[in-house]
Amino acid sequence: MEVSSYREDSDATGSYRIRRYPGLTGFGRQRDDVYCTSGDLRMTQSISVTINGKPYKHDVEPRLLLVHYLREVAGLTGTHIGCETSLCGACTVEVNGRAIKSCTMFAVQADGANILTVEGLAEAGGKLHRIQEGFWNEHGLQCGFCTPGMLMVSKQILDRNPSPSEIKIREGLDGNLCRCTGYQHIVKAVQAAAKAGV
Amino acid sequence: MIPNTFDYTAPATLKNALALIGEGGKPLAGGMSLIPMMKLRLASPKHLIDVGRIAELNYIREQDGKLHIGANATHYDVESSSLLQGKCPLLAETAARIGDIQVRNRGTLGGSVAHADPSADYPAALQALEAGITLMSASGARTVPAADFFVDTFTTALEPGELVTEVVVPIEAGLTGTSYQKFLQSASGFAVVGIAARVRREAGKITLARIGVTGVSGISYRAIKTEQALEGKAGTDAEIAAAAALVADGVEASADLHASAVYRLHLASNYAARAIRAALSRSV
Amino acid sequence: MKIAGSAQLPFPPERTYELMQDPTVLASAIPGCESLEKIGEGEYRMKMKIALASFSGAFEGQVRLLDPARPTSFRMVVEGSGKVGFMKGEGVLTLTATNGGTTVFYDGDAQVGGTMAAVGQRLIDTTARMLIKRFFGKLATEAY
Amino acid sequence: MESTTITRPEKLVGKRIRRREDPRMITGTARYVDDIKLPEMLYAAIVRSPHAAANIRSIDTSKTAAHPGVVAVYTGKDFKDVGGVVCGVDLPGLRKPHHNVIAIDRVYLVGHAVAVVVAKDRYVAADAAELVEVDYEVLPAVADPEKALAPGAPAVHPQWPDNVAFKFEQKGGDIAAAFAEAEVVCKQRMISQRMVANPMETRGCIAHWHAADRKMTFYTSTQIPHLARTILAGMLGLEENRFRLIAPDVGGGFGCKLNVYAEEAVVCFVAMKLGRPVKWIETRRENFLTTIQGRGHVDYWEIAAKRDGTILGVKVKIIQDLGAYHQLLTPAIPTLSVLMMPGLYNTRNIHAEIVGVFTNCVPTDAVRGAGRPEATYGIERMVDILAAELKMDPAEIRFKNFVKADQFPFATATGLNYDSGDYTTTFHEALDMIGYKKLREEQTAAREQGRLVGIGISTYGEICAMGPSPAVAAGGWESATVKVEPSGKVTILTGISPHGQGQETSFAQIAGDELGVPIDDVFVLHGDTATVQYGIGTFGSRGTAVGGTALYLALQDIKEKVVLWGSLLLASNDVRFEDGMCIDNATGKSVSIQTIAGAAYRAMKIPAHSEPGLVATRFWEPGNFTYPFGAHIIHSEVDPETGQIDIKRYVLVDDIGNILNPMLVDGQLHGGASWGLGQALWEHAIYDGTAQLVTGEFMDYTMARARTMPWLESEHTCTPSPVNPLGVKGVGEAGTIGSTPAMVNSVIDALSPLGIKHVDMPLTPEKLWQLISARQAEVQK
Repeated sequence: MEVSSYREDSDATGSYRIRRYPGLTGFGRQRDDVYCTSGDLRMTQSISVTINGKPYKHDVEPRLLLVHYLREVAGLTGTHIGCETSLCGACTVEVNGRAIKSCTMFAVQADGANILTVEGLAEAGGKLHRIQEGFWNEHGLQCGFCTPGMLMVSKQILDRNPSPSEIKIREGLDGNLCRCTGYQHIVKAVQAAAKAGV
Repeated sequence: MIPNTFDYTAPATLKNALALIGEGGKPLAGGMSLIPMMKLRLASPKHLIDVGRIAELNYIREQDGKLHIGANATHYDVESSSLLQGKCPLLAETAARIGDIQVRNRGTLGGSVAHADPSADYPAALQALEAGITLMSASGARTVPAADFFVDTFTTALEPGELVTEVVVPIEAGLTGTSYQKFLQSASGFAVVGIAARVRREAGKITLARIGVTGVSGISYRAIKTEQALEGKAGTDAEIAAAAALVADGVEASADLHASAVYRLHLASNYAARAIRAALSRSV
Repeated sequence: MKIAGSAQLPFPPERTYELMQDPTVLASAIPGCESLEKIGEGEYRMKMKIALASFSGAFEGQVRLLDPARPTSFRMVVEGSGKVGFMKGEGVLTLTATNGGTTVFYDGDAQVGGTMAAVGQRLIDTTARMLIKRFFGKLATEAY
Repeated sequence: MESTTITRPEKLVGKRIRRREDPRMITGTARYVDDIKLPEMLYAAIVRSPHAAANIRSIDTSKTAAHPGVVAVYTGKDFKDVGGVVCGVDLPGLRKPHHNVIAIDRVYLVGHAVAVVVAKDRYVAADAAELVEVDYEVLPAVADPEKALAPGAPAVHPQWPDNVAFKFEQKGGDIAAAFAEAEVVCKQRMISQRMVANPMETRGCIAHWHAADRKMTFYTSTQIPHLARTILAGMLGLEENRFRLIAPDVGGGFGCKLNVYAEEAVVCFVAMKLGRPVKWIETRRENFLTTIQGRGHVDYWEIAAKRDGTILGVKVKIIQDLGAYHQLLTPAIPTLSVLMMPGLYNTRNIHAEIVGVFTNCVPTDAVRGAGRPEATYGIERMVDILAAELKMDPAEIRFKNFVKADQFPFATATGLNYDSGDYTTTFHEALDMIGYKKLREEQTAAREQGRLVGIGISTYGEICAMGPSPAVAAGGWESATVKVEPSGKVTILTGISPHGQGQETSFAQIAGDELGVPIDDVFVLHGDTATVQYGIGTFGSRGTAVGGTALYLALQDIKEKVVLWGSLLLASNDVRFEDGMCIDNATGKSVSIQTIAGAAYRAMKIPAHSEPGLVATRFWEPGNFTYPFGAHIIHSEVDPETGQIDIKRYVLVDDIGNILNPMLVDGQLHGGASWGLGQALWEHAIYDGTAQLVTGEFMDYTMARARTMPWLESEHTCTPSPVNPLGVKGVGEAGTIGSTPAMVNSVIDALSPLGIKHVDMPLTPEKLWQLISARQAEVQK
């Protein structure tokens, strides 16, 4: 399909807070790479976010899910998608300090937000976060697919409660599914991270 | 799972939001119910009005002897509010039982209330607390008691153009005990039944009983018969059991693969007894 | 999924039966029914749009009224399909005179397939009940 | 020459060494299929049938084709040149329906593909897929395998109205005599309900066609890269040697990625037609509807015994729900149940029948345990039922019937040859851990208070390390290449395809020890058919036991070569290789493997009868399966008011032979236990009467969560396997197999004072509450 047809469509619309399509070209992106391009409505909105301390600015369609923004537009594929019903937690990231499921949030809702993904957990020099160390030392992962979400929610658990009981850890992990570990080593990983934080 | 296209506006003021909602825009709060429906394309609103950026709706405060909770308060805000933990522990306790950390971080009181999911947790507490729900539109505001707000499955007293802006909870004068007891649906964590009890026992007699019920049928409700059976009683185990047995009297219980109607009804009375006992133990 | 229950209508069975066979009445009572077009004896083509909370779905399908035993019972089949999936409800309705009115007992099965089935079983039961309730509620008022 | 001081490095094998695959996974830099983005890539979405059985009257794709951003839309008839989905199993009389990659005129299950839409991105693909209009004539469907066998049932495949795909019978010993001699016979119908593998990463693939070279590069989330390559190349009529298949990081398999699926061929075909890379990622909903499921048994068991508890014979009739088609191994799975049916018991007389039944459901196939959990559940329940009938302690009856330690190797009535074991010792250890005697006393006291307390035992065995080639559909050997590079760094190419099991670590441990190099000098590669010699893959608890053995043997070959080169460099005929050094036994002079590697590639001089380089490849054919075993004991209490189960303690002692890395072993056991408990308590793929899957999302399908898993107290005994030089047995499925019967036996034990003898899984609170309240009502009468 031709790029020009987008323009015609978008020229025909234009309403409150809707910006036109060509905004994406300013970011060195090919038209073909433009994500979330429905055929009939060419409405995009400009968003600016900080991800792992780095600023990002893009024009996106409102329906673009935050998880797809992170993975497809910002190129940060550490955040995973495991379901579509907000029940597996693989897509968990922090938005303004709160762990959320990025598959259940639109990128436009994150405009202006400070986002932390698994890629931003370690320090700039590569020193791992104590939660990453905990998961590594305690074998808190096998296939690794749920791991980014597990790490992010574990961080939230410990940010709010530096020395949680086993039960509190298990309750805290309630929004995240793992099919490999049986959770015991994840619980131990969080315990180890808690210990390392004291 | 990709949503259909829609227009999106995120007004910064309530006034602008109400104007847009008045024009037929669909309010988007935390999105915990709406976005999954949109991803399945079971919901395809044309114009979403994201109320999440309206700072005016983001508060939990005490005013005129009442607790006022702005619609944008997330479940985590409610759960972790020291004001609520101190003066309305039932609401904080209920919020803590919703979903998981991530859902509580994002989902809001206003959004949950407006959605009126038959298995949502808040309605039980709001019924028991005799809370008021403030609805605003471009043309004004009104406060509706919880008992009148929840009309039917996914159906509330909200008129077109109205937005839930606040929940108002009276602060208890006396020593009241409360408890929320929930039987979880094993896969999704929704309430199969959820019972909120608010009771006051003075001089060995129950002087106030308010029981809110969610999950049992298509709509949350107050179990008036249970309340009446409790009031005036001492609150012995036998009296509690007898009162709890009435918690779903005359109610047509829902049934799905997670719980038959018979089991739901049984759980309702069982959990009502648990909630009443726990609440009474806190009424000191 | 089993669907059984009863509803109270303020007309005698004969009149209730008549109403429930009347396509105009059905068209206004079936929640979301946008058109009902006769295609054969007791067979109608139907377009409906159901909107409930944030859910909305358009369906095209059929309503069939079978096994007429005036004025005590008949069988009703409602089926529709659309982008969000399909639904089919089939049941026997039994009419009994009570207190000057009619109690309609219904007993049948409902199936839902496609994306709709993905929202969770808990919603399907409550929604079905609510739609049935709306149907009878509308029937009671519409028929005057 | 270097100094002769040798400090023996610490051995790596047997140590708790943290995983070498983890750094990429904990930093979000691992690459799963959906993380790969190729230039010009297109996205496919598949249009699927909402009906379980229907004739396709017509398909209208005109709106889809006209939708902006759509590149192509194809229906079944476009795939006439693509071969059908492959079933690798042959059983006498097996009926194999042709399985088109996209349905042409009829659909056989909900989710059956009817069209594929290719568009510039996944959003557009989703928009356009909705616009495909299919006119279906809905037909009656059947989901319950026993109903499918009843006369007049809808025929899944019209050409076979009885819905029977195959019948199979196996006999051992003299079953008639055993039952004639029996003083007691117990019978029980038992269901092992369908369960969904649900790896956290769904399936997905990318096909990249290089037309000028007739070369395909195909990324797919699979457990069997080489087999998938062979099969896909065959389906597509491509040359296998120009078909490069890459399994990148794979987010869990559990058997459901031990298969080759229609979508993989479809995506390849579409990419060839369009000349651009095409990606398809399965949604979770699609995964529920179209990825193979496990179990699906209705079993009729009979056990014959003497009054003293001696088991004389066991019979089972298995009704296997196969689903609508055979996937790669579908019909073979219940035959594994038959092999496993004697459990750990000295029972020489068996009789088994299988009826494989077509239903309008997604095919069943190998899911973690694959046939063995069903059999173990059956025999372990039957032993408990027999003990209850005889009023014997369930521990005592097990001790009485165990194959004894001095009977190994033990030829079973089902034709297996158990390699090694000491069931009594392992079981004793488990009983001691939980304090069995005292616990029984506490149970008696609790029962007097009306409490429903249960102790459930499972002493399970399994068939692992799949397996001797004649017994495995695609061959059961495994391969490894060891390359000592010129710098002395060691590259391992293994034919297995780990996806969580940790062989990038455990294989580096083996190589580090054998070659005396630091573990950091070893790098394990897998999952790319262009780099790795042919291999079979990761399934059936075979990775370490078979793939590790191939590696071990290749390492021995390397060591032999190293000695040849060492002799040359040291100018000695009396050289040994030890801890990374070749040492002249006479002078004590030594040369390191690193120096030797450099010399072997520089090749200034070459040892006699040798050649340059330091590379070895071995393909190893196992002589037997391995037979791990163990004892799981669960102490639980049922709340009579709600039917909820409280797991108070879970003790497991597993014997998997030698252990390379205890941390990895525990991880496998814990994960396995979460599956077995899932089967016992939560998981159930429920189909309604029209073959719609009603638990088709995480909203309705319950799996273990952190909150619902008990703490697992795990210990090990060790009887090394004589089958392979590592002495390992395999651990991927042990937890799954051992846990289910322990859980169910525990709950039935708890309910036994009410006269309840069996409850079918999953043991949901409502099911238990209904039973408890019914019995209590009877007692009151």
